[in-house]
Amino acid sequence: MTGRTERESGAGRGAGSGLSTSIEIDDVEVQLNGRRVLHDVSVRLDQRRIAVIGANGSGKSTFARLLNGLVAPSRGRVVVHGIDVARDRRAVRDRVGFVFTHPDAQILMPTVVEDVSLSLRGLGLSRAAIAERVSAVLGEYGLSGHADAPAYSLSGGQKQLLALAAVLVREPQLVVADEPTTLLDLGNARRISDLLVDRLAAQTIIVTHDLDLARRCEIALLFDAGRLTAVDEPGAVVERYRRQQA
Amino acid sequence: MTGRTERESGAGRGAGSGLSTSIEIDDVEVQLNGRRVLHDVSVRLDQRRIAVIGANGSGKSTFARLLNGLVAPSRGRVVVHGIDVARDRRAVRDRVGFVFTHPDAQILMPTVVEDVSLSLRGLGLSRAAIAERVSAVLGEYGLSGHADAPAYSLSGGQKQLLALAAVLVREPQLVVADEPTTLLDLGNARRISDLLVDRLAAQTIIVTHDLDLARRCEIALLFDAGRLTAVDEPGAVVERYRRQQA
Amino acid sequence: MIALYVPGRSILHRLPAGVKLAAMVVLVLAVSLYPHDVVSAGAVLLTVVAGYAVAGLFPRVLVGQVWMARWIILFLAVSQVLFLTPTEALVNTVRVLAIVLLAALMTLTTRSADLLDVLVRALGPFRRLGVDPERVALTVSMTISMVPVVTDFARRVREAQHARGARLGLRFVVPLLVMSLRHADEVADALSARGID
Amino acid sequence: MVASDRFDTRDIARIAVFAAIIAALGLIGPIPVPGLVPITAQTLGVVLAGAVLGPKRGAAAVGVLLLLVFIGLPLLSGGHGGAGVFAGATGGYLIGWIAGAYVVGLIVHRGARRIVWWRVAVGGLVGGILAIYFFGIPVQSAVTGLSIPESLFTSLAFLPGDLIKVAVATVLTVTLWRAYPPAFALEDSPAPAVEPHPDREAASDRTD
Ligand SMILES: Nc1ncnc2c1ncn2[C@@H]1O[C@H](COP(=O)(O)OP(=O)(O)OP(=O)(O)O)[C@@H](O)[C@H]1O
Ligand SMILES: Nc1ncnc2c1ncn2[C@@H]1O[C@H](COP(=O)(O)OP(=O)(O)OP(=O)(O)O)[C@@H](O)[C@H]1O
Ligand SMILES: O=C(O)CCCC[C@@H]1SC[C@@H]2NC(=O)N[C@@H]21
Ligand SMILES: [Mg+2]
Ligand SMILES: [Mg+2]
Repeated sequence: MTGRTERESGAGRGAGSGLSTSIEIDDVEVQLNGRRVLHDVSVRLDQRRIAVIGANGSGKSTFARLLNGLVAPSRGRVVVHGIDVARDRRAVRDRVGFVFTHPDAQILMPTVVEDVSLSLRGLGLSRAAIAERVSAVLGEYGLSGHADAPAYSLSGGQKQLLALAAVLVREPQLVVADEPTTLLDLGNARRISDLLVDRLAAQTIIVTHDLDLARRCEIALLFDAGRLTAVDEPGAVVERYRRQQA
Repeated sequence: MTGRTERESGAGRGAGSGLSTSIEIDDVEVQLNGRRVLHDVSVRLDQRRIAVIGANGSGKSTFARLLNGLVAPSRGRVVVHGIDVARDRRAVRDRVGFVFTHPDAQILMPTVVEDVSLSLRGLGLSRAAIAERVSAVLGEYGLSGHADAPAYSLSGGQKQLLALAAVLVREPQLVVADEPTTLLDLGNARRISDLLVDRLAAQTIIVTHDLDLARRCEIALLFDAGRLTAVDEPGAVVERYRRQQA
Repeated sequence: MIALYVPGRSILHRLPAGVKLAAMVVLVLAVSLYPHDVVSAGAVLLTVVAGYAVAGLFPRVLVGQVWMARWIILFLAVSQVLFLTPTEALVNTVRVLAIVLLAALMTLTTRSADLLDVLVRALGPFRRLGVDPERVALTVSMTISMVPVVTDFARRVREAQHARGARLGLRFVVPLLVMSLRHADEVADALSARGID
Repeated sequence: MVASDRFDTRDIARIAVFAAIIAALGLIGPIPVPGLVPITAQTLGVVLAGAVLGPKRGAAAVGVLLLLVFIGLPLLSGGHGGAGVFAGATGGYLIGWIAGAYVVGLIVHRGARRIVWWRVAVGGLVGGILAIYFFGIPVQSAVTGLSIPESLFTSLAFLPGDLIKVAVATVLTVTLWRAYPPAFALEDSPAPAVEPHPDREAASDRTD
C-alpha cells in the first residue's frame, strides 16, 4: 500500500503535469433545498496538499462533498482526476476517499474488523484477500489490538484512526477530509494531520478551522458566503481569513 | 442582567475572598460503569476564570460534570459556592449553568423562543416576565431576528449562542462550558470565548482544546489519565501539556 | 450489547444454524398443532428441559428463561382461568411454556451472526420481489452499531435537561429524534462515500 | 423491506437509526401492570416510525428490529429477545407491529404536504392499535385456545395504555414537525422552506 502511494504521489508532484491528480471545477453552482449555497466556483487544482478554510456556513463542506458526488452541482462541471463526477459517480467514489468530522457517524459496523471490511465489499475480492488487507491496514494504524472490539468502545482519537483506516483500505488517489481533527486533542490531532499531510494519498484536500494545519498545505482556498474568494499560498490566505474574521 | 453580573464578578475577584465563588473538591474519585475515570482529585478554586485541558479521555468532561451533579462522586466531596453538590442538587443547578460541546444536544425545544423560555420554567415567574426576560436575552445575543425560527435552521455559531442564551437567562453564578468553541469558525469562536472570559458569570470554567483560550484564563488545570496533574498559571500548564503530547 | 447466546461446546451448539432453525420451526409447529392432554404436554416440557440439560444450560439459564417468560405465563394463566377449566388452562400454559423454551433453546445455542447468515440466505428467493438480502444484512448490522450511539444521544439529552433544570417528560423524545435523524443523514453520506449505494 | 423501489443509503440509515430508537425506548419500560402483561413504550416507537418515516421505511425499521430480536439480541423492553418471544402468546402482536407502522405511515404520509395532528391520531388508532391487535389477537387465541371474543376481552387490558401512547405519539410527531420538518421527507412536498437569513451565518440545517 505504502509503495503504491509513494509512486503515485511522485507522479502527481509536478504542478499540472499528470492528469492523474488534477481537479477541475468549472463555473459550478450548487443549490440545496432551493437555496444557492455555492456560486460561480471555478478553480483548477494540481497541488498535492490543499487546504480549505472559511467561516461557518461559507460552503466549505458543500465544496468538499462536490468532489465525490455527495452533492451534485446545479450548474457547471466537476472533473476529478479526469472523471466527470456527474457522469460516473462509481468511478469517482472508487478514486476518492472521504473523512468526516464526527467519527461516530462514519463507523457503520459493530466491530472494528467488520467496519474496515465493509469498505472492501463489492470490489470482487475473496474473503481471504479482504481479511488480509484489513489486518494489514489495522496494523498500520495501530488498531490490531482492537480488531474484534465493538467500535463504540474506542476513544475519540482511535475512532478517527479507524475512520481513516476504513477509507484508506480502498487506496483512494484523493482523500477529502472535512474537519477531521476538530474533536481531537493535541496528540491525536497531530497524528491525524501528519497522516493526511505526509502520507496517505496522491492528493489530499483538508477542510479545517485549524489554521496551523492549513499552513502545512501547498495551497489554500478561502470560502466566504458561498463564493471562492481566494486561492493562494496558505500563509497569505490565512492572513486574509483572519482579517475578514476580525 | 448585566448589572447583576458585574456586581457579582466584582465580589468574586479577590482570590479566596468570598465564599460565593469558591469551589472545593476534596479527595474525589468517580466510577462510571465500574471503571474508575477520576482518581484522587483534590483542589480548591477561587479564581474567576478557570481553564481545564488534557488529552482525549483524560477525564475533563467528567470533572466538569461533577460540578453540577451530572456525575456523582463515588468518594469524596464536591462543594460549589458553599453548597454540597451531593446533598442539594437543586440548589446547585440553580447556581451552575452548563454549556455542552454539541449545541444540538442541548437545544430541547422546537423554536428559539421556546427553548430559552424552557430555562425559566418552574421559577415561579409570570408569563409576561418570562417573555420579557427571554426577549432581552435574545437581543443581547443577536438572536432577536430568529426568535420564532426553528432552532435547527440556525448556523453552528448561532446555535451555540442560543445554547449560551438558554443557560445565561437563569443568571447562574458559575458557568461550566465543555469545549464550547470546537465546532466554530474563528469569528464565532472568538465571540463565544469573549463572552465566556469577559462577561458572563461571576465564575467560569472552560474545558477546551483551544490553548489560546486556555491562556486567557487566570488558572489552568491539566488532566492526565484520570488524574489532576497540574494546577497553575495557564502558560506553564499549557507548556506542560504540549510536552506531554509531543 | 450482550447477545442472549450462551457459548458452549455441546452438540446443540455445534449443529449448523440452518439445521437448528429448521428443526425449531418444525417442532414448534408440531407441538402447537397436536391436541395435547396433561400427559403429552408434560412430556413435551420434560423433553425441552432435557434439551437444556444436553446444551449445558440446566438449571441456571433455564430458570432465567422461565423468569423472563413470567409475564407471558401469568397473562396466559389469568386469561385462561377466566374462561376455561383449570385442566385446560394447565395444559395450555404448559404447552406454550414448552414452545417458548424450545424456541429460546435455539437462540441460546446459536450465535447471532450465524443465524443472521442463514436468514439472509433464506431471503434469496425473495430477490425477485425486490428484497436485497445483502442490504438487509447491512441494515441489520448498522442497527447493531447504532444502538449504543442512540442510547448515548438519549443520555446527552437527559443531561442537558437536568443541567437546565427543565423537565420534558416524554417530550425528551423530540430532541432525541432530531439528533438521531441528523446522525442518520451523516451516516448516509458516510455510506455513499464508502462506495455503497 | 419488501419494497419494489430500492431504498437508497439515506433510507437505510434512517431505517437503522429508527430501529435503534425503538430499541432505546425499550430501556424505558416495561411499565408493569399488576397481574398483566406489561405495557411497553416500544409501541410508541412503532407509531413514531410510521408517522415519521412513512409506510415502507417505517415498516422496514420495525422489521429490522424484530430480525435483531429473533437472532438473539435482547432489544425488547425488559431485555427480552430471542426466537422464544415470537413463539409465545404475544408473538402475533410483534408481527402486528410491522403492519402497524405501515398503516400509520400510510395514513400520515399519503398525499400529505404537511403533518396534521388528526391524521397522526387516526393513524395511531388504526395502525398503532387496530392493526396490531388484528395480528395479535388471532395468534393469541390460537396459542391459548381461547375464542377470539375471549382473547379480545383479555387484551382490553392494553387499551388504556395504548390510547395514552397514541395521544403521546401525536403530540411528539406534531412537535417534531415544528422542530425539524426535514425529518419527515414527505414525498409530495419539500420541507417548508426556511427563510434565508440576511447575515453571513445563514441558516444551516447541517452544520458539519
Ligand atoms: N458512561 C461511561 N462509562 C464508562 N466509561 C466512561 C463513561 N463516560 C466516559 N467514560 C470514560 O471515562 C474517561 C474520561 O472521559 P471524559 O469524557 O471525561 O474525557 P475527556 O477528557 O472529556 O475527553 P475528550 O477530550 O475526548 O472530550 C474516558 O476514558 C471514557 O472512555
Ligand atoms: N441540505 C441543505 N439544505 C439547505 N441549505 C443547506 C443544506 N446544507 C447546507 N446548507 C447551507 O449551505 C451553506 C453552506 O453550508 P456548509 O455546510 O457547506 O458550510 P461550512 O462552510 O462547511 O460550515 P461549517 O464551518 O459550519 O462546517 C450554509 O448556509 C448551510 O445552511
Ligand atoms: O414482548 C414484548 O415486549 C411485547 C409484546 C407485545 C405487547 C403488545 S403490543 C400491543 C399491546 N400493547 C402493549 O403495550 N403491549 C401489548
Ligand atoms: Mg462544514
Ligand atoms: Mg470531553
